[in-house]
Amino acid sequence: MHAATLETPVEIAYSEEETLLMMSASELLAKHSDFAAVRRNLASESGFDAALYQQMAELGWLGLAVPAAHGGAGLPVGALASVAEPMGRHLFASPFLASTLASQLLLAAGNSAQQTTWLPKIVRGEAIGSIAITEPSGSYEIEPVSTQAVETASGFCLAGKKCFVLDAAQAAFVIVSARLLDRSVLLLVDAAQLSGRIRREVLIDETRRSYRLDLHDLTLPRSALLDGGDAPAGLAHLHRVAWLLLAADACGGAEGVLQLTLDYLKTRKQFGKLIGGYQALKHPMVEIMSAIEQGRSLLYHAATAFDRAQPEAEIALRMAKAQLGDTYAHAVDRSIQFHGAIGFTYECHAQLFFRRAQWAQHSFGDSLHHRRHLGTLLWPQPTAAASQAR
Amino acid sequence: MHAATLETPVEIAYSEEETLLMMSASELLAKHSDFAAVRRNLASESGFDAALYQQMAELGWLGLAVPAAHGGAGLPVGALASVAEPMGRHLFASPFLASTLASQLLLAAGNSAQQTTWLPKIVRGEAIGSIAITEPSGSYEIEPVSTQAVETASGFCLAGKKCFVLDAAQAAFVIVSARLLDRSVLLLVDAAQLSGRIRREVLIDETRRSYRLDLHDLTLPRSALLDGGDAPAGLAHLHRVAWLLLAADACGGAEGVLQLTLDYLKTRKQFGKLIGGYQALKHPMVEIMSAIEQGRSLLYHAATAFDRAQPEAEIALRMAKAQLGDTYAHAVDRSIQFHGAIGFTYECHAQLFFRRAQWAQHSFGDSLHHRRHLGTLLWPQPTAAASQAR
Amino acid sequence: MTALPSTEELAAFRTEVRQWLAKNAPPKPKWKLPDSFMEVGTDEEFEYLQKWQRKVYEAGYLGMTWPKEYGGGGKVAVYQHVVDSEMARARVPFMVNLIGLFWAGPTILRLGSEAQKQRYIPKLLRAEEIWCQGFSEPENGSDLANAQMTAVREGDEYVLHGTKVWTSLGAYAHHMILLARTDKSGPTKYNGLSFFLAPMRVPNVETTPIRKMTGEHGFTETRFDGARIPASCLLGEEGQGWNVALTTLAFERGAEGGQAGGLAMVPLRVSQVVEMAQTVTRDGRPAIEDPVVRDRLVQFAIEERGMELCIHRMRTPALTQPRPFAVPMMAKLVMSEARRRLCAFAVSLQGENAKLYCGDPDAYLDGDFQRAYMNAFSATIGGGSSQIQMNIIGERVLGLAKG
Amino acid sequence: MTALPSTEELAAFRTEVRQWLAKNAPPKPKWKLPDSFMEVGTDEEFEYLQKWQRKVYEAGYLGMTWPKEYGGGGKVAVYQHVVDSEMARARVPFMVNLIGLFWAGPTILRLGSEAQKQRYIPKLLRAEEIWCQGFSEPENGSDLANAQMTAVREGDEYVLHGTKVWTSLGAYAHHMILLARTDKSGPTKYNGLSFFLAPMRVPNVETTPIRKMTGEHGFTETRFDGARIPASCLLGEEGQGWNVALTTLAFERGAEGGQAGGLAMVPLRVSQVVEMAQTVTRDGRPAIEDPVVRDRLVQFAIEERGMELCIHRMRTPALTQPRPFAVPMMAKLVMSEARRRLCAFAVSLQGENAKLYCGDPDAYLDGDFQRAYMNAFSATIGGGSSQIQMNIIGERVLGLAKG
Repeated sequence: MHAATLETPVEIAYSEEETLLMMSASELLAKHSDFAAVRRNLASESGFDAALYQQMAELGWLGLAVPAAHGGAGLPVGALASVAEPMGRHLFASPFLASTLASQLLLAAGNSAQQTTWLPKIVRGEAIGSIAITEPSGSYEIEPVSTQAVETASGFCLAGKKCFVLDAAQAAFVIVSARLLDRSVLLLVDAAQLSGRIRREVLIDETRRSYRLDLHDLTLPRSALLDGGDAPAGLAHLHRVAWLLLAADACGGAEGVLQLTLDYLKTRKQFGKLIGGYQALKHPMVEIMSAIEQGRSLLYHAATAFDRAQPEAEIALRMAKAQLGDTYAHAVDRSIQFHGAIGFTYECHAQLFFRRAQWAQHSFGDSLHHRRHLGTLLWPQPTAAASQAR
Repeated sequence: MHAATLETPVEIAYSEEETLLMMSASELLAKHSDFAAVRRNLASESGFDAALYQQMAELGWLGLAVPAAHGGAGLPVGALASVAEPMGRHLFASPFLASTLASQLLLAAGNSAQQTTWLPKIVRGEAIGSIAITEPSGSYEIEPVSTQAVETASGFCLAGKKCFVLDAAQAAFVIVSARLLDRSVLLLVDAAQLSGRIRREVLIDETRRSYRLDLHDLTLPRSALLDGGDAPAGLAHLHRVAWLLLAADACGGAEGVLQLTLDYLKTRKQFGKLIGGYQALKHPMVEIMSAIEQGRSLLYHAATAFDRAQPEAEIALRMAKAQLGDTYAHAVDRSIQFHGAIGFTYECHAQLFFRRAQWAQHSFGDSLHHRRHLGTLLWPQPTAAASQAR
Repeated sequence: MTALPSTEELAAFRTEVRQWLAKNAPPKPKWKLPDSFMEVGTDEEFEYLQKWQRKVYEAGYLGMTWPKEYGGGGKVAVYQHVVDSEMARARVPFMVNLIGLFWAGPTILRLGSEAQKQRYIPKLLRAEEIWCQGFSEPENGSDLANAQMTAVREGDEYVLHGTKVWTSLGAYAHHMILLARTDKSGPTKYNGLSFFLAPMRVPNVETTPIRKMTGEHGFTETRFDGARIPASCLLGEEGQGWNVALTTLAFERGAEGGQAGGLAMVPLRVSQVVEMAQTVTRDGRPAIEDPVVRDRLVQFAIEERGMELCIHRMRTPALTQPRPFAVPMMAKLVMSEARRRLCAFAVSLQGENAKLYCGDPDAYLDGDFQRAYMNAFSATIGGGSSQIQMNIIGERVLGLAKG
Repeated sequence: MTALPSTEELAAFRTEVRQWLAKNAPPKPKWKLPDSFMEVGTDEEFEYLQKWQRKVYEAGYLGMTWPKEYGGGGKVAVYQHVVDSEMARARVPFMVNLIGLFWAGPTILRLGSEAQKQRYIPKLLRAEEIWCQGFSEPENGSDLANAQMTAVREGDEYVLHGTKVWTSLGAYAHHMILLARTDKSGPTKYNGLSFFLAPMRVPNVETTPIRKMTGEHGFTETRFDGARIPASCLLGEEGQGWNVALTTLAFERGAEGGQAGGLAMVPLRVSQVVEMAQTVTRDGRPAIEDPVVRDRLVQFAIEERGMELCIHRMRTPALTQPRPFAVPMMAKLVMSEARRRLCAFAVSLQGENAKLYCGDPDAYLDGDFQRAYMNAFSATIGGGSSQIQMNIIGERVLGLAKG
């Protein structure tokens, strides 16, 4: 049965709506997120262009997978890949990732009041949401949650630290995971309460903004609790969405750095020849291209299978994340090398992809982490057959 | 302390005697074990040239690490690498490996009568000895031994099967490992008793001859027991000797196939150019050469460190075996590929190395096996520090 | 061409094929089945496979996209895809006349005369006439345009002199597609070549078997020592052989569709290696329990599925940009290299028993993986080595300069 | 040259060095120490390192093999090896004037005039005068012989025009070794080049800092816009510059001995990564407990020890056959590539925290590995990229044809 999981028929099914979305996102970002724009944002405190973010809201990107009842387009979650891939391709960073993760978590676990309050605002770009689930250990696992919540007369009191909270300084609210007695809970923290508790992190990826949150003695009202769904299930959903978005970012980014490198190899000459003619550069580029093609296929399949039953969807998503994380990391490494000394400069755009690839690989599980889980999903250990054999 | 093991100073110390031995072995084998000679032996039942084996005995190769008291040269075990490497280089197979392992096991665990009876005969090339320790599971580990020995009135009665018993059909005796109650024992079986119990195996390496032994109901006299030393310690010594000899064989073989491939790359033209000029072939050859250079250094260090305290010697030996097993396997794989269609023929000598590399890698532990043990030797798991941290 | 089938029609068709295969798959032979058409070395192997191809063809499952007037099915390609994937799934034997079905046939259909199509295509589909390929020569493995074989026109015949090598099925073939030089005065090696559909069973054609590294026979060297063939065997015009060959190579490299379908080789699936890893032990425990083995198996599985999904993705053109030809061009390279690595890994899982070879009663699956590792090189070397493939892809797909 | 020391003498010397280092190693600075001389970007870094080199020199531990008359120690090489290995062991900072000590100095000693040796060598050893290298130009990264900078003789001076790039220590150097074209009429690009020991602090020399991918500064672009330098700066004869440069490159590539010694960079040891793997957790348990991590760490350790042992093996000529130059020629390639891979792996062990960078208070070791990964490219690209190294080794050591 388990080996059969590997033999489950796989497919890619993209609606015309999704392919059109992908094309229009590609066009828009190619125009508004060229290298000059990306570099301008590196230097800014918020790291993003608010006007462009508003435009995205108007195009409906912030509500793609939010039900129409909350102002969204009601597409399946898989459709998010159609905009996330071009964002990676053009090194585009904005609170899209934070807000999308927050809205998906609200949908999975928030109650109706919380959803009604925040989802329309997120969709319209009026409020940015974020999530705070990673802790100082840097673990990729959902469990255990170290942050403690204690019930008080009026609500909850927290103790713990959270890291890599995207765009926290710009967010209107942050959803925090915590342990309450023996169960995981999710709590919505209003931005006003975070004052003095956040510190911007120094990140290798300069296109991103993330913050460390000190939750010590933070008191929250009872209404902060997300009680519209099961918190662990919500966290699992959140992880799956993040895998999809980061795999898509890595896919676009790997393609972007492939193109950047090819452009260089087609113009730079050494010893009187275009360097792209040398097999030592040409062949690795072919291997990278092949890996990207495979990764893209895995990504589109993961998007297609997102809403399928487990473990099918999880296998598809983890495979895409693992393959694309590795492919992006390898592609940027070779891009630096093949650019030669130019590649070693801050001025060369290869470093932008290099740093961003580190983010994609090390957020929500690197390839080694996902391969381990895939092994468990595909071939539970020890196998029944094996145990019998002994 | 454990990480410090990695920082233990390392060295290579070869006596002039050893380097001279290496050179004279290289010369002799280059002359008598050319490809024509190797191919002649493939077809023969015994697989080796008895006259040449006698010559080796006269040169003292069969007693290099046997004490003078038994007719040997009394060199340290490490000196065996000096002849085993050229044997690998020239695809030379003979009962040298079987007899050397048998004599080392006799020295480690045999009693004085057994040593006095057999060692001088082995050294003079009058008798071939072999060992039977591998079992049908194909495990690389010493423990557990599945073959059972039961004590009887007159001695022992065996039950079990042994595989990959080198040159058993030519051997005068075979030393068998078995479990007697709760301990491992070693028993010397006279060739006469093996009649009807051995089957030649079909091996991927056609230069070797090995046999499967059926020990069911085999009765042995009490004098068969090797009781001159601790059997588990003897088996551990035997493994260490085998690692050294097989690492040396792999080192020589990798060098041999490197040279074979280089010769082809320097003469074969395609598209009007010598194919060795193409980076797609040149660069992998450089990487293989680098790996061989590193492997040789590890081998000579392992030979130097053979008699050192544990875990130093074991680390050195396992590192050499792992690195050279992988290097040889990779070198032959690329040799076939770079020879093109010619490489795919039986006529091309690359296949001889290819098959022999499979033997070297999969005898007495492949690289994955040795890396696992090295990890345990270097960083016992879980580490003390880590356990405290939790 | 008929219209595209509905999802329901396709599903029904898939069920029908699956049932047919369940009923008609040939019994496992007593001897060891070759890994691919390139490994066919004995008469009994050949006859068994020939019979199987004919059965598939007669059931209407081969050449489904080819024109009806030449024995094809006249259907849209998706039907053949369903058949091929079901055959892979059922692990039935490959098609023996592969060179005919995949390369010679499509070339004839594209560039041949009406007479040639009628003469060759129906018999090719039925495996009544077997095809082989004569592109490589002893001195020109990869550099096909450098062919030295000569063809001299004498009346209604051409007289051939020269040697072709690495001819799979050379001992069984009725026809060989080959390149020969009809004019040596051209300015470059590409001029003066002509493409022939040469009969093999005429005087002065001699085939010599070549022993493969596995120890088995599979391909031959073919000497043409003044062999006379009808002028009607010329495909395209005299001197235009290189262009014809490029068409054949495009089919061979998967850059063009139009193949008759069927399996080229028994595919090696990661799940087979997983099965082995669950069966064999390494150091006393099932190999699958070793975390490093698991990590590598997962990586193989990801790459296998990635490539499989690439084929699916090709069906939605919008998802193939900006490199619509990348996947067809890279398929042979990626799959043949993956197979080689997977075979080597599968061997390594067997511990000491990895040293056993086909014929040993205790070898795992009779040494299938050991032999498959060696045979895997036929695909990484033959049909344009992996190194040549990377040049081609780098230049044609990525637009990099020639070396 | 003095006689070879006995084992006891050497052991005593090693103890002496170890004690000296324990006492004199400079205190860890408040700021982040650069990974190598190529990364020196601020005045305080420079001055700290300059002071350290002077201290080592004055203790007699630098240039130990160089002639006494120019400030060297006149000793046999083994003493310097002991010092260097002890410095690596003690993890003290590298020598800042590395280009002087390793490349310019040996070239001057080999090919320079008596006056040049006296003028440059002593100050170089004392780090009183810093050296940089001007081989690369904007359009010629790897193809050094294609230098376009011109040097025109006018009386007792040469007038320089052109730009050199990727100049490490460009902002601090007093002298630059450079190639310039004194004659454009030669039949090949190798003719007409001359090699200069050019002063940097003269009019019309302008250095512009280049920002590295790490975000720090480290090297410069240097424009010579009619700079006039004394004719005595010419090393060797006019027009023979390529031959001189080949000598320098042989030193740079380690194919020749004669360097003054000292550390080129703070070496990254596998045991440091092991230490990290024992400290950081992955998914809740120490990274070292993951079997796949262990497998990879062991492989890194094997390769590290293999390379280290190669250096040992070189001391017994009989053990270096049939390729006595393989190890010195391959050392830079192997070690720089191993460092790059090891750094990338070390970063990956940190889980989510791999995203933190230098300056974040929670980054593991202040992001040392993150920055080291980026800086690792300076060695795989600079001084002849790994790809160029492989060409050189393939051609000169293995005897393969030029591409």
